[in-house]
Amino acid sequence: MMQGRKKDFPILNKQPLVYLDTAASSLTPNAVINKLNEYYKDYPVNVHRGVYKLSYQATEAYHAARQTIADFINASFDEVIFTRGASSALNLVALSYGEQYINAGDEIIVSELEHHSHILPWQQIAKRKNAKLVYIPLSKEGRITVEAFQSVLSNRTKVVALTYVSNVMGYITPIKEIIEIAHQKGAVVSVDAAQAAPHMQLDVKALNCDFLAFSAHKMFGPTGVGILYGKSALLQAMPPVEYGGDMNDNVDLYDGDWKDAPYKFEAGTPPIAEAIGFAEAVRYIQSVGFDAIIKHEQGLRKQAIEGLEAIDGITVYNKEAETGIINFNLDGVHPHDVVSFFDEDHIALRAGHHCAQLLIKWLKVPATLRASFYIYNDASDIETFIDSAKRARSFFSEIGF
Amino acid sequence: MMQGRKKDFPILNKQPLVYLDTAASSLTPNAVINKLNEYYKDYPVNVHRGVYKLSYQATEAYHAARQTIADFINASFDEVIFTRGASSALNLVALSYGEQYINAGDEIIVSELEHHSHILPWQQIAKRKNAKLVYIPLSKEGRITVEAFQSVLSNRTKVVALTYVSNVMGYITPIKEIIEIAHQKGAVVSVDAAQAAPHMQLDVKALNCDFLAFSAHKMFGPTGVGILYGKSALLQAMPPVEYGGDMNDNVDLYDGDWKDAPYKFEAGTPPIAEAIGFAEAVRYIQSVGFDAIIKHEQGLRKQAIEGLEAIDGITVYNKEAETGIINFNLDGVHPHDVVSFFDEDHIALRAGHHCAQLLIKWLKVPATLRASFYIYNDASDIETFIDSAKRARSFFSEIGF
Amino acid sequence: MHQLETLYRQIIMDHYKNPRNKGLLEDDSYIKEHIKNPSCGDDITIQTRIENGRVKDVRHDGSGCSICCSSASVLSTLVKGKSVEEANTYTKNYLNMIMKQPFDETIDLEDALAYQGVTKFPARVKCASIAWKAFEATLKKASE
Amino acid sequence: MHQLETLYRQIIMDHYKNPRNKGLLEDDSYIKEHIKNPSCGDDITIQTRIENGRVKDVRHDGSGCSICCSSASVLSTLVKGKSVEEANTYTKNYLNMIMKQPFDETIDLEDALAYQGVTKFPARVKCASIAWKAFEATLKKASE
Ligand SMILES: Cc1ncc(COP(=O)(O)O)c(C=O)c1O
Ligand SMILES: Cc1ncc(COP(=O)(O)O)c(C=O)c1O
Repeated sequence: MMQGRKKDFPILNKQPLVYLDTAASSLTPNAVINKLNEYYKDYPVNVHRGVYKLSYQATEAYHAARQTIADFINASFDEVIFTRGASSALNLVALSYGEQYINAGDEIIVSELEHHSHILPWQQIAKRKNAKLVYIPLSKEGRITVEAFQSVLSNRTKVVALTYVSNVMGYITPIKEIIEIAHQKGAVVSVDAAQAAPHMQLDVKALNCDFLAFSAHKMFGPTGVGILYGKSALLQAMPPVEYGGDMNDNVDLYDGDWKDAPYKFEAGTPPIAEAIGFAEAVRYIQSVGFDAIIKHEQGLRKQAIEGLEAIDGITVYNKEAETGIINFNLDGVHPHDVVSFFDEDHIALRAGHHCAQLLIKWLKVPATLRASFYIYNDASDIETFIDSAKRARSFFSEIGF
Repeated sequence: MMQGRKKDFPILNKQPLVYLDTAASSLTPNAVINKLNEYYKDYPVNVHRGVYKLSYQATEAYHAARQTIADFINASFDEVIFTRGASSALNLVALSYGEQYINAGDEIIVSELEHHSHILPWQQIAKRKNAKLVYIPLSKEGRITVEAFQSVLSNRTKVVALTYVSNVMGYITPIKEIIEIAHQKGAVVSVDAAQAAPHMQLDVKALNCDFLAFSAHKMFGPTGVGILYGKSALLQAMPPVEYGGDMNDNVDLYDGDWKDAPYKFEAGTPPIAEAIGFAEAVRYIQSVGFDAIIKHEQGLRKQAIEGLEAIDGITVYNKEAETGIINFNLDGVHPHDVVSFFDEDHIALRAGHHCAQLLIKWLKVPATLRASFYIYNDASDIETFIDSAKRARSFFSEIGF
Repeated sequence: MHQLETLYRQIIMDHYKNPRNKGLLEDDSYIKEHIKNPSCGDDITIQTRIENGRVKDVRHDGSGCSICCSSASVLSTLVKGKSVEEANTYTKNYLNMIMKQPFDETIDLEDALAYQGVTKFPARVKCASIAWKAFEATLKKASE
Repeated sequence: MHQLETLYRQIIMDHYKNPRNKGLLEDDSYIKEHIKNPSCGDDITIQTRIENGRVKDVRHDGSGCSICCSSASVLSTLVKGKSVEEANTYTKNYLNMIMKQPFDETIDLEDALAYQGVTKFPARVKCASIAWKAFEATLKKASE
């Protein structure tokens, strides 16, 4: 059913490639590439500042992109800030909200499942403010549970910063329940949706999250852009982080004042082409539909897990995950060695700590292999992958690993 | 001679357009568009993190882009940080260097010629740190002079933040001399080169500047990327601003450590396509050559100034500027009214405060018109522009302005 | 004839050069709203005084292009004396007209009809709308 | 035969499984250099002891793939006992070889020759080079 999708991705029609590294970056479809070209060829000018037609056209396209993305997650226009990417968006929460509202003795709840981009900013705030970073104890499987969250929640909890989907384990955090409980204590919740947005329907109103971030490049979009969603009232009460062109109202010699959100958080020329391309990526996702995406990824995942389990000497760390991410190792072989074997078979997957060292330490391994799926993968990709895994296992055993 | 360049820009071959808003954003040539397409079609994957061939290819291209830009300004590889744009780069200096080294009572020298992106970040630091923002008195013409700079320089001066070329007046600041004098007092100098980099050869070693920033989109490059140059020793001693994926070394539960510059300032997935496209833009500039660019722009400027001077009821504010920027008004007509007239004649220029309200206030006008030139403009563009200015003048006079 | 003549109609120029009800008052019985146009720097403040469900007075001040300033003047003459409900209807009609949305052509927008020409200049629609949006906001505030 | 066999030669596997000179010493007469490979997380520390212009000892430790770890071991056996000048020459030759640059084929790189296969795997060249670069850095520090 999804096989037909391969034709939408130029690179898959150029060379033999089984691409299993979507969790790092997805491939880019023609629709998005064409949209970027449209901007650069038809109205390659700045936004906001010009009152001539071309600039109006660019400004309208940029505005429409924000609206498309707002609609995509059931947010309002004003609640969507364009950033350099998810990392930048998550940092913005810490640098603005955290800097303003965290005080000595406050507690910030995080987890060892967090990507570095959602843990390091809060570590730094905690250090600067003499606040306390509190880890949710993970379940034996490595999951965040509501119970474990409740065990660390306290009256001093001011911020809860958690990932929606782990980029290593592929687990889905029970974030809706956690948000509800956190709110009862008056804490705000920052959700890292970098691995969620590409693969499942997000509804910020239903989740009732305070902040939520994701990147375009993991969901068919261009590099260089992501968004931060923030509840309107919170954003209005937060100070800007960067200052400059387009985010200000009046500027005097010794002070200035700022536009309302989202603009006060977007200093300087924004990522115009990127935002417009991002919206096109969202439309591409919508044209496929999340039901189809989820069903497809579940199928591939099942096939892959069964295939890997049938091979001796392979450990899968997240057999029960709900999303299309498989985290595994060939026993006794460093993943960087293995990844070259796959590479020679034209299979792209990832080896390392996946920017989640805390989890790799929790797993007590030096690094892992990660295969992740998207709609351009099909059953034959998985066959190729499993076949290669088998031969890799024999190869490394034979040469003495 | 430059006429031949129009064919390189898709938009100029699609519709009648005299584009005189380069100082906001330049048009994009085919070479850069094709380079972006190459990334998205041939190796649209993440950098640094993968060890498979495609990722290696992307990583090499991203590295090479940094080297190209470093060479372009005579910097080393490690001294070039990719940012979201000039605004973000200039903010990085204030948020990292300023946050770390500015103390109460210190002085920060700026000017009313600064773009908001180079004045607001230092206003904020000054306010937070109880430091003093000191303005260089502009000359009658509106220029920064060495003498005026010396008159405000003191032993308390810690940072000097100045634009190299004013985005409204087009004046070139005597920055090399200023840097030399500033260094004698131990102050560091941050140079806003957003309007310089597209139009003149920069040599950070010869200038001996401490920081320097510019954006790709004003010099044929894509949106969403710019660079900060910083002297290696300064960058090494500065703290990161954003934290996250790819900028760290080891991460523990309560602390982490960082890679060396430039990486420690590049948290998360960088603007990969944009950096690669930026390097291609630099090569495009180099293929034209700055001698040719300067000669061409001077010629257009002279033609335009002479044309405007021949029309009664037009005031030009920067007749003696050295670069291809003309700042003017139709007497008694609000520039937003005028700009629509030009727009109907397919001439794109800018009306407003050009993100430089302090200068507009200094000029004591509500707003101005700005025409700016680049290599895709030619003598016939200027004729069209002057002819339209004449007819606009009559039109507005006749209807009663 | 230059395209722009369809925009700069005499009525508009008249209100631009001789603005009615211009200048703000220091009077707490007025409801105030300030709007800026981020794309071009237009900056308008509207003051509305409501008494017994009627728009008693409308004042305006600010800076901007002729389209922006004149439309504040036109607005003030049109809605003064109308009931709040009528004023709302007129405002919606005007905004729909300039944004090329369906609008009730039987309602007489008087001088404000002159702004129909702005539909051909999409980059200027905002200029023609911000005074009216600010006025709409004062009515909303009053009803809260 | 899988492509990868040209990379994982027996000599390499032997040094990987039985690393020579492994483990760091708490000894100030050693010069230390620590290098990480940002692309894959390899992490190597080299300790060099120089006496009278000769490389007296080389120690290494760290974590990483077989190519990275084995090359540290190979390096240590090759340069131990050589003069600093020779050690520098060998290192340059090795690095040039794996980076497909011209190199002096008359110099016998011994076990290190096995890494020539890495040229076919550009993504792994860094793995094979970081121990050597760290070693080069220790020599440089020593000469400062
Ligand atoms: C869970 C998670 N959070 C955050 C990020 C950071 O995203 P980016 O690198 O696009 O800033 C990633 C991707 O690397 C991720 O997987
Ligand atoms: C002099 C100057 N500095 C800084 C900037 C900010 O650049 P950007 O908007 O690309 O961040 C600009 C352009 O708007 C500029 O002209």
